[in-house]
Amino acid sequence: MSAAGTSHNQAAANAGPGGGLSGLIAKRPEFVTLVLLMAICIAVTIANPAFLQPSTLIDIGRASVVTGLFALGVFVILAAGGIDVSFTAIAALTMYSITLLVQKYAPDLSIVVVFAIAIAGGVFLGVVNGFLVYTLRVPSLIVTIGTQYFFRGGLLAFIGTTWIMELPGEMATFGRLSLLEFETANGAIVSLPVYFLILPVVAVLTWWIMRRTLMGRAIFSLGGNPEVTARLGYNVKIVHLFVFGYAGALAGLAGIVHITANRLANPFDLVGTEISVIAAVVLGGARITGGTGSVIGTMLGVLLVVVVDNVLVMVGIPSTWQRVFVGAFILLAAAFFVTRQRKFKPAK
Amino acid sequence: QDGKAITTVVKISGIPWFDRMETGVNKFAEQNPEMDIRQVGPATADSAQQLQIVQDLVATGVDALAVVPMDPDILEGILGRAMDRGTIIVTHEADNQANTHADIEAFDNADYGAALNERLAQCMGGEGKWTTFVGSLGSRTHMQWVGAGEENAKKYPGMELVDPNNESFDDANGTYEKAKEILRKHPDIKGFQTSAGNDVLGVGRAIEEAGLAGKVCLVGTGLPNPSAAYLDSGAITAIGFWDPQKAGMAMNAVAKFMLEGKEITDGMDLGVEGYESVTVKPGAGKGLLIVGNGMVLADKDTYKDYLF
Amino acid sequence: MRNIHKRFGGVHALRGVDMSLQAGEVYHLLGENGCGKSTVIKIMAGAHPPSEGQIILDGEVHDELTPIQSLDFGIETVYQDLSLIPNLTVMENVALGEQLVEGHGRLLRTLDRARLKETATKALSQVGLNVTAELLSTIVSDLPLAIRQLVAIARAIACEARLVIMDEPTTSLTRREVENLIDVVSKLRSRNVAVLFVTHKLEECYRIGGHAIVFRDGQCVAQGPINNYSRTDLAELMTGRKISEKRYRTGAPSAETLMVLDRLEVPGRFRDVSFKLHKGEVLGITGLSDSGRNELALAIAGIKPAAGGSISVNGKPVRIHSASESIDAGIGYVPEDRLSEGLFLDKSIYQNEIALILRKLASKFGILDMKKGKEIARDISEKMRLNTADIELPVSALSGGNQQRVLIGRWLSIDPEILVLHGPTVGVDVGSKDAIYQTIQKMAEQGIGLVIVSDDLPELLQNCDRILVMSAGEIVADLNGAGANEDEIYQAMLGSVQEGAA
Amino acid sequence: MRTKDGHFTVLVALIVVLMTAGAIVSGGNYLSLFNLQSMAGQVPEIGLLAIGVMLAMSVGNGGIELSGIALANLSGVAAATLVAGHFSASSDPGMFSLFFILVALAVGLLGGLLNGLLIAYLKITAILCTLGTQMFFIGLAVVLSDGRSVRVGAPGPLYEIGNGFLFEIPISFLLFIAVAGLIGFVLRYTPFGLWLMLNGSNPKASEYAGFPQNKVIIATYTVSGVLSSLAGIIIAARTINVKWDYGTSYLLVAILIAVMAGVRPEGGYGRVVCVVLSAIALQMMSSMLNFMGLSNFVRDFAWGALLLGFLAIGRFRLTDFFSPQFRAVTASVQRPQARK
Ligand SMILES: Nc1ncnc2c1ncn2[C@@H]1O[C@H](COP(=O)(O)OP(=O)(O)OP(=O)(O)O)[C@@H](O)[C@H]1O
Ligand SMILES: Nc1ncnc2c1ncn2[C@@H]1O[C@H](COP(=O)(O)OP(=O)(O)OP(=O)(O)O)[C@@H](O)[C@H]1O
Ligand SMILES: [Mg+2]
Ligand SMILES: [Mg+2]
Repeated sequence: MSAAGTSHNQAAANAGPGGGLSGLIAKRPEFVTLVLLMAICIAVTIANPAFLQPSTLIDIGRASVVTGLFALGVFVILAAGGIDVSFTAIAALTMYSITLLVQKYAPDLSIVVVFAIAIAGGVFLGVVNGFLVYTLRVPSLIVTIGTQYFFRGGLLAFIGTTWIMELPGEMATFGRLSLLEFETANGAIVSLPVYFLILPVVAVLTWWIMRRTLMGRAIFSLGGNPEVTARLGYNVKIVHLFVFGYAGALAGLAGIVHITANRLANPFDLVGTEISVIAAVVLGGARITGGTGSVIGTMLGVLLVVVVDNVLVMVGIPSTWQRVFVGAFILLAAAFFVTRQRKFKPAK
Repeated sequence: QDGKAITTVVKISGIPWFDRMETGVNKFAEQNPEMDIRQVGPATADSAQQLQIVQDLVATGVDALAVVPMDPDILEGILGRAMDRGTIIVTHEADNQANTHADIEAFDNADYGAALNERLAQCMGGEGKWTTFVGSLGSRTHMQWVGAGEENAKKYPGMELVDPNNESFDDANGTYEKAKEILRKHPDIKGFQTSAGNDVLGVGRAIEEAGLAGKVCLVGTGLPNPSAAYLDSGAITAIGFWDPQKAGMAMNAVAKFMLEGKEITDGMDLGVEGYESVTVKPGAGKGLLIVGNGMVLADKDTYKDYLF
Repeated sequence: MRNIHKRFGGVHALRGVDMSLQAGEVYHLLGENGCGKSTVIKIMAGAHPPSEGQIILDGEVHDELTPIQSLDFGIETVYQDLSLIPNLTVMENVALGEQLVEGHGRLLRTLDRARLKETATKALSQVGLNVTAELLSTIVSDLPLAIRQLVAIARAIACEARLVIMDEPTTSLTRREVENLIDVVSKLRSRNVAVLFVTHKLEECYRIGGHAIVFRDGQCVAQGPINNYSRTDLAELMTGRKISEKRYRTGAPSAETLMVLDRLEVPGRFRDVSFKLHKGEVLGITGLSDSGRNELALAIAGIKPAAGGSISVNGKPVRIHSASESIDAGIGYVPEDRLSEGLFLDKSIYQNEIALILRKLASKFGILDMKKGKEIARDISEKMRLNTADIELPVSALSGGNQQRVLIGRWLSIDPEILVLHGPTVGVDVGSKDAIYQTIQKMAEQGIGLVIVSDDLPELLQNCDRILVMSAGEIVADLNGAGANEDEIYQAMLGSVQEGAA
Repeated sequence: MRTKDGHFTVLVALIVVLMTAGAIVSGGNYLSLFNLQSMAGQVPEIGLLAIGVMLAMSVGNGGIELSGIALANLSGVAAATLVAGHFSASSDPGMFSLFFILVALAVGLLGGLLNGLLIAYLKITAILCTLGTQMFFIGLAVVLSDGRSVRVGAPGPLYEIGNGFLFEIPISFLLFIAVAGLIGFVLRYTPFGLWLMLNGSNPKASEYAGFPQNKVIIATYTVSGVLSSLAGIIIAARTINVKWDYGTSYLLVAILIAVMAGVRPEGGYGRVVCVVLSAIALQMMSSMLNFMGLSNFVRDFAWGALLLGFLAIGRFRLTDFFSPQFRAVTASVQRPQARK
């Protein structure tokens, strides 16, 4: 087993028991993710040195944006003890209806305003989620399965199914604005698009909210023990609305990034990728039961998933075998993760 | 045939290809106002859902079904039972379908694959690395096309096929990522032959963004409208297709003939463009295989003749 | 508080409570389990709205309070379950509330981290903890229970409180920590802060002094300086009947040895623990909370198996590496925390009672003999004198005392030779205690060997033949239950701590 | 437990309403024998998967089963490719069918076992584990079949399972009911069943009570795997072919069915009867929408609305209506937090 297998062994070797290190891993599970990530990169480089070129880095960065935005939203919800599978539907619904509206009524709308509307739309749908989760008091997984069907079914049944090939005005050009550009030996141009910047900005914002505001503490607190959180005077309803609203906002944002990058608005897109986003967050060290996780870990988890997705051809795995490898990778990574975590956590 | 009902079941509803087919179905309905003609399809590309729809339709007692199967094999059982019940079954893109009265193909699949490849070879100057994309490994026609393409490429010893049969799942974004990866792995790649309708869009975007439009050749199945921008920029060399509108009409026309008890004969005119003189052969089962002449290859200069 | 009523569905928990609290005074809220003490507290803290009645704060009349209003006014609460956030740090648990209240509950504001640290440090040192950077950044779930309780108290006094409410704050504190707490209380008092205690430990109330408020059945039945009431008076007021403070243990153990522990060890927790348990003996084990007594109990129960040493039952060595091996060896274990470790709350009494004997109830085809199971469950319910005969009722519908009886009753189903009871009456009122003690004695008479792990010294003295005192992971004293007294035990518990430290 | 009979009643009522509405909408065609048979023939595969989901949810520990349909397809594909090499479906239908079924069940058993082992011993969260095995199973099926659909053919006995009738009832449906009954029986009348539910209700208490927790979890996922392979066999028999990507939409639908059946997602409660009824109701609704010629997108929309509606009903009125006393008690009882 090439990619997954080696990474496992190597990571195990790197993270071998050692006084200071074990403490670090117990406290910062994202360290494991980092080790895994590096191990994979090393293994792939050995298998195919062509991996080591600046364009790889840029492509991976570019491919991480949408997943990364989703993942940050999921991370916030996971931290609060919930889970969300409707964010892709929110993204699809907002991006498509906004494109329709812009195309029809304001084709020259500035991209900044488009983003603002998308975020507002995402917040609205997210708040619907949050409201339902709070008032129905059922696990958010179930509620969001329901809203996923609801939002996506509504989109396709009542709003439209046709692709929009010609994005209006700035939406069309924004995706092509590049931050830096260079030419490779064979004359191909590699460019880092401007929309890439959105991810680090949002990541820092999320980090700030989670670590530096009272809301952030309330979110973790809710994930740790909801009843107590309510009793201590935190407005649990607001926290619910906030986390789902925030995830919705990021989903709306991701939706627009997705279409401007893709240069077409396809209402069928995105839905179906939610589980791998959740996997990325969990591989980044957040427990699915809530109350833990970090922004750094989430970003590393996203990179891990994106890298694995992007090196299969590089390593030369035939397409028939690719799913076996991804599946085995998830299992090995998860197993590795759990055993590491357990080993370094002193028995309580 | 007063009030007879023909329902067309497509692979998935809402996508441009089958929306275009629906225009054909609607046109046919206009031409035959006395009949109950409509088109339905599953919400996701899932053969189980299509199976369920067909099953329910058979139960409603529809007179004829025109089906574009996701997976012909999966539908064999229910189509067989429908035929037992006296329902007329016409299929499309399923030349291996046993339980059908007639399968209609726009063209011969091998010819089509070879034609795409020939166009690619011509662009590549018969030389260099090339690769192929299919919607999924299970898609029979796609595999036939790339198979015929490979066969055709043997004529050019300078052409080297690398990492073949990449699965695109008809998802432009995923195809884009994959194409980027291939461009990175094989910086000297010269050609792409693609199969699913969205593949040209994903690969075309990757080529264009890399500034390789016109330097790397891309020939594949695609629709004129969505591909227009890339054809203009040179990122797509040429697209091949058949008009689903015509295919939809042809299916309904055959179904109507059969409901009327008319026989379909070799060289017959179905009254639909591209199907004026169809070849009729025995099919995979007891039914007929009807092959039209609907292949279209279009490039930068010609695509404007087929805007849909 | 004026004429407060509270109804939960069909339960009328409070039936017209009137009480008033003055600044700078200490109050003890006393009463049986389920008489409404916690409910009153929750109403004051704004966790529940009252169904009827008014709350008057500084002359201002409220129909109900929100948590923020209550905190704003300066009412701070240490809840029975501590109400700490398990995944946040000690510092955050202690000091976040201050900033929350300051913003009147507004969450969208940045943290003042310097203040956070300052406040936490101050409050934690007040409750007698040695404040280090490490303690401040420790996640609460990694702390032992006793320290968590102190942290919870620190949280309550971190803000400028005017009324501090403590709902059974000493259940897991040892004597030394209790002394400290009493200190804290007098400091609070000197700052003109009112303190409201809820506790079942009368002896502490007397030591602290102040006023007693006695509840029975959701009503306030007495109010006045605590020293005006004797223990028997209070018990009578609470239960409405007479309870004597007799020694329950009357029988004597048989000479037959039942279980032998030989040099049992869990590294870092306890070592070299050896003792014998006779048939029909009631053996008490006590010690400070970090003395290793809890781990010893868990090791015997197979939940955190011992790493060294051996256990033998009836002369035969047994291997105990899991709870089921312990059960197979005839050892039962009633855990300390009945809700989270013992009961299947949403399941019926029947299913709870037969949980241990499912394998035995199965025929050779693997099918359960439901009739027999129900018989057994009914039998147990009767023996344990549950207040309902309906064994299909979910356990969550039972009162606390009855739940505890279900849990203890479960062990009757396997006819255990040895029963380890971990804190059998934690948070149980005088009335229920009485019932549980009688059950313990009855079991001893039947020849069962009982081990009671507890820090309730009167409980041990009333029930045990022998009392082992643990300290720093070792048994430091083996006292005769009939002859020993509390002071002697404390000496043993603390004396060797100093030795160990030296 | 009698206490939750509310769900049962609601589901039965829903089915009756659907029957009536269907009859009205279709002018009787909906209640024709052919359609009833056709609907009954469609329920088993998804119903079996939903029971698998129910078991995984009920055992607790964040249990969920996402690999069900992947495993179903894998068992079909594996059986078809392996058995076809040894027996011919047309000339030796009996042996072919027998070995097909055996191989498929074995694959399901192994796949379920793999899930169980990973979850019980390696302590991988169920959602992550079954996601990984889902990909892995799909991958294996693709490798085995080269991504193509594999023809099983119509060997007599197997064909009968998928398409035959007994007393005018599809055999697959009877099989489904029998299996559901068996599972229901096991859950109620065997130690395993009680262990499973009690473990879901409070895992910590289960540990303290000495339950063979790991074995119960492994057995649960194994049973769930076997149910998947049964679904795979029925799919193969009904469609005469197997393919790795059949029924991708079943993943969420199975969860939808379980939730509509009142299975508690945190574990500890679920009734097989309700899952069966819920699967039937969903099938009827979906067929009715097809009868009405509504787009399938409307159906997805309706399902979302339905699920949310069910949750709202459960929360606000109906269960109160059916057993007011129980609600009053439970609404306020907090489930114990497993102490970390
Ligand atoms: N959330 C609730 N829902 C329904 N009934 C409740 C609820 N909380 C408490 N009760 C009931 O109200 C009564 C008073 O309970 P409370 O918790 O105040 O008792 P307590 O005096 O604090 O007992 P303990 O000494 O056991 O802590 C009891 O009958 C209890 O069962
Ligand atoms: N959380 C709760 N929610 C609803 N009802 C409850 C709850 N807890 C208890 N009850 C109901 O309130 C009744 C009285 O409970 P309470 O705790 O007051 O009993 P008790 O008289 O203190 O008995 P015990 O001495 O056994 O604790 C119970 O029998 C039960 O029906
Ligand atoms: Mg209380
Ligand atoms: Mg009580």
